[in-house]
Amino acid sequence: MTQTKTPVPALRLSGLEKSFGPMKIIRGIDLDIPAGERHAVIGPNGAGKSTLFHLISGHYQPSGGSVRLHGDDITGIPPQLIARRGLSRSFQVTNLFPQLTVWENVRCATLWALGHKYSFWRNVERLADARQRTEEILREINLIERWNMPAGVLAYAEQRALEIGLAIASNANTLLLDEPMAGMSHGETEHMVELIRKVSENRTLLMIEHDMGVVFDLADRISVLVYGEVIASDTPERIKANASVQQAYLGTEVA
Amino acid sequence: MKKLVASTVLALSVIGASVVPAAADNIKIGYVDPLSGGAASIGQIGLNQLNFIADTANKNGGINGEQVEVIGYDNQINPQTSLVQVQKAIDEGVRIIIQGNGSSVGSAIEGFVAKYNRRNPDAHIVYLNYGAIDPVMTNDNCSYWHFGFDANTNVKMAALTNFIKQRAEIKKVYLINQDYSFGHAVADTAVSMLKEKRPDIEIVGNEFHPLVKITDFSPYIAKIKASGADTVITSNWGQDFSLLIKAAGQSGLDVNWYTYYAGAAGGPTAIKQADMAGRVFQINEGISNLGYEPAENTAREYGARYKDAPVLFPRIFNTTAMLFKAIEAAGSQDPADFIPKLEGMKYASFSAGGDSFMRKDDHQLFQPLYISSFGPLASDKAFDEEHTGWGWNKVGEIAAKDTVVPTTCKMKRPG
Amino acid sequence: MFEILFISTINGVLYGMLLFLMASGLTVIFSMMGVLNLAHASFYMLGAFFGFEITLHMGFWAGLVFAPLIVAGIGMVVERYGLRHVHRHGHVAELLFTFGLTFVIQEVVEMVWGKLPVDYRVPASLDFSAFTVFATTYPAFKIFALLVSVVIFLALLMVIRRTRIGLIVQAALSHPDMVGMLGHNVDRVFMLVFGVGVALAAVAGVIAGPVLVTQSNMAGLLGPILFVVVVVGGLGSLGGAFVASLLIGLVQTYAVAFNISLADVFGSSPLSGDVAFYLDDLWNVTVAQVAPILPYLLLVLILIFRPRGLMGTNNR
Amino acid sequence: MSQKTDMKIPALPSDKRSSFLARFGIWIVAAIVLAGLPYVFSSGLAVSTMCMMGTMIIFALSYNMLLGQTGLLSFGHAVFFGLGGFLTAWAMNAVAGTSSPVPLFLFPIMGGFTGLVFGIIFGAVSTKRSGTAFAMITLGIAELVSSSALILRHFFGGEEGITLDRTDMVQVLGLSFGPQIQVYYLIAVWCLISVAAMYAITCTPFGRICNAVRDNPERVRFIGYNTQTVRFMAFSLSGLFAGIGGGLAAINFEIMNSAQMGVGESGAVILMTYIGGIGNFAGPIIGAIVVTYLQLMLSDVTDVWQLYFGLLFIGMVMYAPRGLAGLLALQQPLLQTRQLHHVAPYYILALLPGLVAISGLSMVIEMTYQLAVKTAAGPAMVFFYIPFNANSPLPWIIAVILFAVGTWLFLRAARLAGDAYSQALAWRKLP
Repeated sequence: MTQTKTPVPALRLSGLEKSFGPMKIIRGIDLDIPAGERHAVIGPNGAGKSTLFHLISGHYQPSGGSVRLHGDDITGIPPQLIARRGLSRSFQVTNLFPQLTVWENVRCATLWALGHKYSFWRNVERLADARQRTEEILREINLIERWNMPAGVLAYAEQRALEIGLAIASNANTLLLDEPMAGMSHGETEHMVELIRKVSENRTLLMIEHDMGVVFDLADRISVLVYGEVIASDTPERIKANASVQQAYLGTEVA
Repeated sequence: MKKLVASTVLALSVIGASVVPAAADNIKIGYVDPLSGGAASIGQIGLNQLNFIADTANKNGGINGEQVEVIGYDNQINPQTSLVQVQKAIDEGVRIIIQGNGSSVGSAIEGFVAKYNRRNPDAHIVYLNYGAIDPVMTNDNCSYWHFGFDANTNVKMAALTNFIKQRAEIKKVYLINQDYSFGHAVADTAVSMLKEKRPDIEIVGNEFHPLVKITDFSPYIAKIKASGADTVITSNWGQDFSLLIKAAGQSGLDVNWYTYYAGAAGGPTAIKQADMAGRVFQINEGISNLGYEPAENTAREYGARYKDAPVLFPRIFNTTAMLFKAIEAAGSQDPADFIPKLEGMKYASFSAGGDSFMRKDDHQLFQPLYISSFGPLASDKAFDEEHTGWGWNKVGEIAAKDTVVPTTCKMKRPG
Repeated sequence: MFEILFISTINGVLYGMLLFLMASGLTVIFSMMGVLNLAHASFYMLGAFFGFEITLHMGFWAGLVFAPLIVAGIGMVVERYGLRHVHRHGHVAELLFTFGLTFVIQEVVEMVWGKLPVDYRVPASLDFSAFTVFATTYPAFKIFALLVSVVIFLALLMVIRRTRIGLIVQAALSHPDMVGMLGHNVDRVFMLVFGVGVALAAVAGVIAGPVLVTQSNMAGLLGPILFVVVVVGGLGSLGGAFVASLLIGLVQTYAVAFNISLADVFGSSPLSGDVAFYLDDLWNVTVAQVAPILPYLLLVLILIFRPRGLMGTNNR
Repeated sequence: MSQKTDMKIPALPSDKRSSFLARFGIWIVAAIVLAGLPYVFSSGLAVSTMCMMGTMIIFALSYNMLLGQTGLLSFGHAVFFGLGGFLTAWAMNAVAGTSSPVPLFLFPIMGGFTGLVFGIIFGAVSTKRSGTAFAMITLGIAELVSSSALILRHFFGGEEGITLDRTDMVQVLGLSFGPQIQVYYLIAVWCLISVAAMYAITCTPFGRICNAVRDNPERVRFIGYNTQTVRFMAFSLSGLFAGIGGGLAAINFEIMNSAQMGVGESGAVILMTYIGGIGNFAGPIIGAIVVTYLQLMLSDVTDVWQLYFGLLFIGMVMYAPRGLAGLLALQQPLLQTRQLHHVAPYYILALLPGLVAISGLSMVIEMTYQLAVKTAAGPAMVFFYIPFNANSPLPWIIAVILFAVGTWLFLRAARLAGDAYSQALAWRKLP
């Protein structure tokens, strides 16, 4: 995945809308994320950040507008087709395969991209590429020691790391991380920031995060989502300085 | 887990016990019928009667001086389980298998026994069928090692239509049967035999309904009523019979019912609840109130011993009596020896001593059949059914010779 | 023709309402607890037998009151010491638990009341014919069953619309997670809901017992028709179950009235040779013959084309 | 790939071919055991029973492809077993007597093919949904198929079913398949092949994705898989193996009957699979053996065996949701670290009062049964070779005491055993 700067953005949202009954949760979002950018979405609770992720990743059907991945329209197609096109995501609430081991969790996530698909004639233990990739990822997310534990019994921070592992296992070029730091202690957060920095090299990253320190540390650009609308989208410095953002969301929190 | 260990130990101990050979020359009868689950009430009655018969025989010195031993095998009314149970019986030295509930089970056993005897020329297993009445068993699928002691569907229908022939008041007949092979066999023979014997009778309906799936029979009753029928013929049994009769009672349907199984468990209760005295008839090989002294004595003795379920199946008594007679005549309890004696045997039936004979061509027993109606009993009749206070009253009798129907059996005899 | 249609409609409504009577408790339990109680018919059977036993000693009306109470007690014990324990193993375990319960209840009933049908009669006070249409009489007891069914439907609607428990039920329907936020009370509510659900089954048993056959295999013979009702209506929807009961009652009753087969419509079978020999049975089968199977066809079709059922709100 | 290996990391899985013995050892042992069994259990009944167990093992394992591996609860699995059996029977009857050179041992393929075809047809319909809705669709399909079986009398042979004669096939190697023992070996070979094939499938990418679908179907979609396709494939493949089982059953019993695809049979396979243990590949094998054995033998011991059966099943659901295999698997870490002997005495300690409690309970059950159902036989009865009178209060008091004391002691002993177990595990973790 060499990142040649092309004019086509990795992700382009145009006029994206979502309503549940009479409630408009997402009200027309236009956003371009160039390939290779680390982009953070911030906003108060209930602003529609997770809903936005669900729309992009195919979990929800948009009520209007479109989503383009590297120029291809992926609006409303099922999640597995989006995943196969190289967009991968993690979840706000830990969402793993609890009875499978850490190793199996990651390996399952590698299989499609490696072309093994629904194969029921090859021994999975003897797929050298899957084994190799799984090991790489487990070393990358620092869970290699835990490889034979069921995912359900891991510590919380380890499960969060495994979430990231599942997201990157398919070697996706576009990564959506939904609050990767949620519920973590300070020390754990630092590890996670390093991990995210590492895995987002050579990838386009879109993340939701509440921890402003993390956001300003990691993100190339930040979008502020308030009541289903992007009120600002800019570099961290400019966002900090943006008066309407300060007023609408950041208030006095920003030091 | 613990429970499992316990039951395994129990079960193992039973197998261990069965290895110990019992007295070698006992006449062992393997009774393969449902002894657990919903159908067990019927299966248990059969076992009770066999035990009663064996005890009586043993008290009188046994058969040829040998004791009769009855062993029950629970087939859960499942054909495949039945075959394993028959195998179990054979392992335990049983050579006489008695079964009577369900033609599916009966056919399975008939086929199994025939193949077993062919493949094991030294083994001679005989299957005495006292109640599976699919005509196939003594026609296309007949076997040298099988004997049918109950009148099969065709025989019963021949008798029933001979009775109907004399009843001028029957003009419009409605057929309602369960939608499976047995129900169709009954309906088909009814249509053809009525056409032959009473061409003036109009068949105003020939209905089939799925087996034990109906909760509410009122739509069917509405149809019968709309057809203007005066008589209904049905081979329904169990819940399908009870619900049908109760629905008819509730909507005030005014017809006579000719049935195969009104006398089976639950039937009398339903007829009483529907308050249909004298409207429901059944055809079978005998009822309790025929006034035949030997049968009534046996019934009384039996009823005293099994107070809770004093139901008597004359066909079981016919089966064992003919079996014992054949064993005595042959002087051997080896089926290969006594089967020739059973073939063509003449016999006075249990219910009223009427002439019966076992046809050699297909091993089908022909015996007097009785039409009886259910209702309040005359004062001299003693036997009521299911504590209803009502009982079966004879309204007609068809001699064995008037029940004979042709057979398609091409019996393959050994040797 | 009009006569048979008219009678069929009455029969269909009566049968449909009997179905609703049997299925209402099932839908209550599912809507609140998310458990499809496979042993529902077994509790219905328990209701019939307790009804029979109490009727023998204290009369039918006492049976109608006490039998459901006893069954409710049994149900609550089952919930408290069984189902709740299994809950943490997930829905499959819950389904299997109730599946196992059907065996145990059937065997216990057999041990206590035997395997033969018991003589459970319509009470004398209701043993007369209510009206006669086209020379067909309709017993008062069936009209009574219909009334009870309607009363239960209205009462349940009221409870769901107007009371706190009803609110929880509704909340559970649209936001299953929210129920957990209601705190420790949920356990007791679950127990109560299960008790009420099986008590409704018992009411159906007390009333249906005299009309149908009260026997130890009546639960098994009733078959999965109750699941068809609640699934077709929309899992957890009371109104849906009501509509589905009527629909199934009417469909089945009308179907019986027609003796039309494919052969009647399209002429003799287009097939020939061996295939025809085996498949002609299907070609010649009449609508009336398959009437009781139609609900299952309806079930499969509904789940494929309208998975949330006629009036269901979600499709878990 | 030669990183510095950390001492703390348990040896990583390798993609190298393991040694011949490691790969095939267990199968060779299984084959030897299967070959030798008839010499140990040689009675006709034992051989018949083992034949039935063999078909049930295939059936239960195929069911576990749905329930245990993919998390799909089906109430209609016997449909494939039955249809496979019927088509096998028809194929054999078509070939019988002709000079067609198809030997008997190839006919289960017909069953498997039928199962696969109907798995594909019904799977396309039912696997659109999951969870309770899926369970209900399978229930509906099962009802439809078993009802059609009664309507299509010519094909399904009505009540008596379709009979066949396995000895009518062309004979290869002088095998007539008349004697049951030859059928045993036929079933054993097919059983071994099917079990190995089903095991192999669990070790493929597809098999692992099935597990993922079971654990968290929503998540699977975000790693690129269509859950519906996974369910559909699992359903079709399990139909294939159920069909093989059905074909073998047809050959074994030489009769196929529509009861074989009814609700009862579907329920039995659920019992087998669950009691054996759905979380473990070997679970359904154990379940099929144990349940078949109990079904055939328990009815000799007690007339109310179904009650014991139901109680056993409920007990398993409540206290051992991983089944018998799960209980055995719990002992594995102890066995590995040679700690079992520390815990085993506690098991025995718990077992004894457990048995006492059970005998108390079953005494109550049997006495109730004697008084309620077997009234004809009078109150005199025999329990565990001890004759007594069920009318007198003494045996009732004894039974209740046995049950109460046994339960109380069992619960205490079980707690001790639990403590001992965790202690033994803890020792293992110490360096």
